[in-house]
Amino acid sequence: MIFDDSPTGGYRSRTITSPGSDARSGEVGCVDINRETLLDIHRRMVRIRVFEEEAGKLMESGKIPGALHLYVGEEAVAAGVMVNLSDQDKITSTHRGHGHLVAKGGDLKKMYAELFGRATGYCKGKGGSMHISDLDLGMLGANGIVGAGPVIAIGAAFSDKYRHTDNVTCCFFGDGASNEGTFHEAANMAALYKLPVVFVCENNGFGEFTRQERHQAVHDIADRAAGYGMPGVVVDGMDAVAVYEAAAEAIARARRGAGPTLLECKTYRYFDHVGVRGMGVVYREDSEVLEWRKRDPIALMEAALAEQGILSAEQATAFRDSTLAEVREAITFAEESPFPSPDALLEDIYTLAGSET
Amino acid sequence: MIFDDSPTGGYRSRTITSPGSDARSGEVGCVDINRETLLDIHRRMVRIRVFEEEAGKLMESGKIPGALHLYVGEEAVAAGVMVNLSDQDKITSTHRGHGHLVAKGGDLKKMYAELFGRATGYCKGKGGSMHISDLDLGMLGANGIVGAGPVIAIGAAFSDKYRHTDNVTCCFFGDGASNEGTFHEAANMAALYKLPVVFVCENNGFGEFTRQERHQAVHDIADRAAGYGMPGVVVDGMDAVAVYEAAAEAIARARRGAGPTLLECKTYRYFDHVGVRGMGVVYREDSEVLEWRKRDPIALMEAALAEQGILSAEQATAFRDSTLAEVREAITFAEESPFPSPDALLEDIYTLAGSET
Amino acid sequence: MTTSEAPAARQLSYVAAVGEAFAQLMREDQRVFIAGEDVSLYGSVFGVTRGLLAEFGPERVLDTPISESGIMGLGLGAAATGLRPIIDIMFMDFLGVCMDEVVNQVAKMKYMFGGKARLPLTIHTMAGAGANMAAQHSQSLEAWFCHVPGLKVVMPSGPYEAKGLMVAAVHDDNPVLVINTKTLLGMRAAVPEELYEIPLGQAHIVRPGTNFTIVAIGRMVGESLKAAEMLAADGLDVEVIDPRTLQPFDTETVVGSVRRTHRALIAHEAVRFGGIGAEFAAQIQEEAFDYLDAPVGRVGAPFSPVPFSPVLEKEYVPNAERIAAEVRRILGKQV
Amino acid sequence: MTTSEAPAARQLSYVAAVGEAFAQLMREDQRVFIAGEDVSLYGSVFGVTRGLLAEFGPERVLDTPISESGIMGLGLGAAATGLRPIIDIMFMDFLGVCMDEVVNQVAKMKYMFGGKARLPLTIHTMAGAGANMAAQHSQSLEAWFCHVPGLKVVMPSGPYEAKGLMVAAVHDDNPVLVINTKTLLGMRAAVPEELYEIPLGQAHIVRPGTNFTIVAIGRMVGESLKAAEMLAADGLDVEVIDPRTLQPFDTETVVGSVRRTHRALIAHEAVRFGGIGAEFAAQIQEEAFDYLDAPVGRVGAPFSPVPFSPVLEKEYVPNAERIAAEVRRILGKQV
Ligand SMILES: Cc1ncc(C[n+]2csc(CCOP(=O)(O)OP(=O)(O)O)c2C)c(N)n1
Ligand SMILES: Cc1ncc(C[n+]2csc(CCOP(=O)(O)OP(=O)(O)O)c2C)c(N)n1
Ligand SMILES: [Mg+2]
Ligand SMILES: [Mg+2]
Repeated sequence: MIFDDSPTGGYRSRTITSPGSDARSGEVGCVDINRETLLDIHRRMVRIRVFEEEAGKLMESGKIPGALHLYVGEEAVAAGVMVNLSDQDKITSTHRGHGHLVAKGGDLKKMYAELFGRATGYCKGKGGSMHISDLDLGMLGANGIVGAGPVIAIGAAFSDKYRHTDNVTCCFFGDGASNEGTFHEAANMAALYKLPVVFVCENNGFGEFTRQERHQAVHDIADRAAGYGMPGVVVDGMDAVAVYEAAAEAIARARRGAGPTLLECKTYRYFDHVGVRGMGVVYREDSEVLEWRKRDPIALMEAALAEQGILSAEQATAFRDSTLAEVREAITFAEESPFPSPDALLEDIYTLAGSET
Repeated sequence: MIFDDSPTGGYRSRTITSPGSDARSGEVGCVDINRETLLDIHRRMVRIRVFEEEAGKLMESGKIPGALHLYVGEEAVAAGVMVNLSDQDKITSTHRGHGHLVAKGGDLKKMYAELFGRATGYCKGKGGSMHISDLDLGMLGANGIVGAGPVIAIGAAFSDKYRHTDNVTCCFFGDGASNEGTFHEAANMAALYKLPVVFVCENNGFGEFTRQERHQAVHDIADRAAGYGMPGVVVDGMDAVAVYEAAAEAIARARRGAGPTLLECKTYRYFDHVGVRGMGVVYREDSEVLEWRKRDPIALMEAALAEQGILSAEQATAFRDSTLAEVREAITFAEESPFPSPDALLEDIYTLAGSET
Repeated sequence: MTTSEAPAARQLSYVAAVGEAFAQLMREDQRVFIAGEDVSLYGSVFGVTRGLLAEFGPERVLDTPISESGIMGLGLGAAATGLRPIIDIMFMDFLGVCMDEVVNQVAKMKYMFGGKARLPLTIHTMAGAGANMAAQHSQSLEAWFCHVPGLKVVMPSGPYEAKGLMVAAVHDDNPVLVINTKTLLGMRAAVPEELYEIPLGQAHIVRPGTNFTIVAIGRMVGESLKAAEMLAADGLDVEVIDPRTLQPFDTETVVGSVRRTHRALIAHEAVRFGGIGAEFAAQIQEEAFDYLDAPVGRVGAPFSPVPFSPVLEKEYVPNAERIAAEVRRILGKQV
Repeated sequence: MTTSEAPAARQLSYVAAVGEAFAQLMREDQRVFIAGEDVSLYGSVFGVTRGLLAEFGPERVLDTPISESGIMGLGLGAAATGLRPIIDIMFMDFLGVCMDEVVNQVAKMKYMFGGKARLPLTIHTMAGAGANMAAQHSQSLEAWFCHVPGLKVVMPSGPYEAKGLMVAAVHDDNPVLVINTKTLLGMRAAVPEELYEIPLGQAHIVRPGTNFTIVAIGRMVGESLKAAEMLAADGLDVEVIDPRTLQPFDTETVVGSVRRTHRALIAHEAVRFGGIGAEFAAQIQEEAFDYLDAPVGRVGAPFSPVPFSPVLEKEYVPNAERIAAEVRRILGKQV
């Protein structure tokens, strides 16, 4: 039962150490957080939330073609992890990838243009929501294949290790994806080669419409870490600061060449698997959704920031409004952008000798 | 380092219980072993040893086409597990499958005929060593694809659960195979559905020519069990009685509907990955081979049987001789058997409507 | 087979026809079960298994983890030990994730075992572009599987075929890959209420004609019928053949037709290069060379991944206009 | 390309030619590394990477776990971030285990990203029957990959091609699948010592002729040359073309030849039904219909998994005799 030790009580970041791993325990007091970092995390969460809510409306109204998998409710994970990364650090994403790219610093105009299938989009309209990417930011693409990310992530990490940089790769994947063989192969290889990878499991309790307890017999996916020889950490995925602290430790570990970590973030998807509808669905009770919404990651963060006098309610509202304006601007840019010309169909399949891309 | 806690000291069967598993601890005093069972285990081991040594010679002398992966040194695993099974119980095997079929009661004549590619072989000469099988004995085939077995095993186990029998399926796979995604998917599904499966990992320390420590960062593959919610057990794979006891417990658990177990047997391959050459190879020291041979599973068993007055040295030698005679007879049968007729090439691809097979 | 098999009066959607086949097959035989991602509680993302859980329970309508290799292996192990599994792989694109199980295990087990295994395994999946789902959710990969001895492959073109071919597939004692088309799911047609089989390996002449033969599969059958109408305006009498089963392929019916019409074209949604149309065209020119007045044409997708943008996808997916244009080109070209 | 490219004097085995290409490519470019099962300490089960560990060390010659999806993903991630990986998949049959990575990830990433990614990834594998290795270690599956936009596919026919095509593949900024043939590894031929490229996409006329065109790939090139000799005895002057690259296919050279000879046959080891020969044949009759005096023939393996027994495998694998017989059949048949 999902409420057994549901995040409503809040998790204490817990480390499952594994034989031979040098992971320190979950106490992360060592990591100090300045107000700028806290505000940065908050800003990234709000940008994701507003981006997704507007995108959802556009999809439901038929303006955006295809299907959107929205990240609303899970913002603390992307924001808490990404604030630790530079543009040289890489991430692999999933079918639910908007939040990852927004948090990595993605250009909202290019993102919306891509969702609308326009020539000005990140992928010139060829990829859409499920393949949105920005290699310049180290974002190796949303992916339509569940479980595709982990094996690509170890390649990116291998690449940085090969070139002796201290860059890391963060691999985002879901609880459902944790049952794909690719996760197993990537986890084993990352631990074997001590690659600078952090496997960030976004455990939102469901793989599509199947509850976690109906797709795996374990409650904590982090328990799988020991079987590869890496530390596993469970953290409250609705608490952005907790995610930030746990991610900071795992990323530091990867940077110093100590190898990968499996970081499981317990979170929740407010909306339906696809689109915005979240209540009145066959596979979960509305009460469960309301329960989780009580610990909304943005509300929690804003309460804490207000309490600490870092951000007032007015300032928070003001930032949300300015973000909404920015998003609306991006939407306008996208809607006014041209569609690709039909002959673009046969371009970009192969790199031509001597070409820039 | 393989010798850190090498079986030369001998393992005590150790259970790694996992959250929620109802596995009892490794003490297996509960299982009582009568002399007939001990003799049965011994007989199966000797039959495998003699079968494989003769097969190896025939391959090296070019009489048997293709490549043979020989089981010599690992007999305690197949014998210790298989003595617990009936013909209704199923097994999935590997590229190193002769030992499994011999221990399951395979017909030596049909086996040799198959190795020779004759029409009288188990597969009419179409499969050869890597696909040898006997569905009537529940032996679902040797397999040329590493990691193919686990996912087939859960299907066989599902089938028995679906029909409410108390049959079990034992899935044999190697340390190298434990890194294939298929093992992960099968283990998760078996634990989720509480399927009557025992995953028997034959950890012989190498995947082809790569030492375990160079293909995975964990020492005990049984440590992976907890990540699926099943018990993991490590046992001395050179001690047939220890294997028998641990397997008996895991199989009993599966039969009573309590779900799968991961049983890791630490063993060793005397010969090369393919063929009979075992010493003077690039990937291991001869001294290591000699170390392991000191605890030869058959020698250990015969010493114990002699000590307990169950089987004298003379009786042991007599049985070995009679087995050799039986094997020679099988070889003669195979060599005198006809090759398939060329038109058999296009038979047996599809089941024809109304046909028996 | 000819148009003589008059379909019954009741109209049913493609998706309902597949669902009805599943339900009737499960009522008929206890050994039949279905397993796949979200096929149980949710009734599958395409709705093809809706209602099955309520009638047959979770043992026979099995939700699985997202583990395609595991799912396919479960189907194989169950089939090899006496059950008759229907394994649902949500999108055809995902068959790449369990390709080894399908090609090296399912397809070869019987042969490798000298004929001993009996594998009544049905693999159901959904192909096709045109739904703005981009490169990894839109492919038509039937050519891969037709190249693999041990598999049978069917591709229904409408509700009537969807039910009849599914029944034949599940009744067959061999592994059969049933490729449905996501953009056809809403299509309605007359579908008999009772359980009926469309025999595997028999092509169907959907529209008899005398001047030209179009061999079309899946959604291209409907597009080819539209093209035939357009061409009828030019006074051309086009025959349209739906092979229904791609492996084994009914060469006889197709070649017989071309020997009458002297011209042929193959139409499929898949990428043209290396598509199944190449095999059909090669066979036609081998068997009917002396009857051909023009080269055998092929209409398929251009050599590119499936693009997301509606503008590009429209350019990508073959349709009636393109088929008609190719027929005209072939006729113009002919000597 | 013509026979004018006179090969150098030094004789080298196929396996040594591949190894020399690897070594010279790794000396030339620090970004090139090789990863696969037992490629390092053991030098690969086929010996193609022998000696590389000693010269380049374990960072650049990487032994991997038995995790093909992981290995292929590692190659993709490394290629997308600036390295030039050579990924060794021991047997072509095992590509089924990492099919999603090859087809849905490697082949499509650049396109899905709007052209941004540059993926200099070389996939090396070993195909072919004739070594008594049965159904799961003997397949020739090139047709699958030629059907996938985003991939290039080469299939060397001898030591000279093996080195030159490997160099071109690793120098190429796109994913290239290099399919070597296990039964050719002992073959010796003249191979230049220096690093040289055989341009991708250019067919090679191995034996010029006037009466008949045989398009053969991989091991069938040698068999076709033997067949040509046999047929020369009948006074037939056969041209043998080795496409070398299957994707992109050099239609121009092949069609040009058929327009001169008026008759053609395709020979490959893979199963005939749905093999790449179907695409070649379809293109030839499309482009040279008016020049053809006979249907385009195809020689390939029969529709069965690869059997183990030498007797059956001999019956399975195409050879010079079968190619010559098919040529005679086509000539007999012609009007
Ligand atoms: C290989 C593969 N199998 C199935 C799917 C269909 N699918 C898309 S998303 C999804 C659920 C993924 O669950 P999870 O990994 O928990 O991510 P979440 O959607 O919860 O964020 C499924 C089954 C797919 N895209 N790819
Ligand atoms: C999918 C796949 N990858 C690689 C191989 C080549 N191969 C055959 S046996 C083997 C080693 C298997 O090691 P392990 O699982 O430990 O079994 P062991 O040989 O030690 O009994 C390998 C890599 C294969 N047959 N299939
Ligand atoms: Mg989830
Ligand atoms: Mg091993």
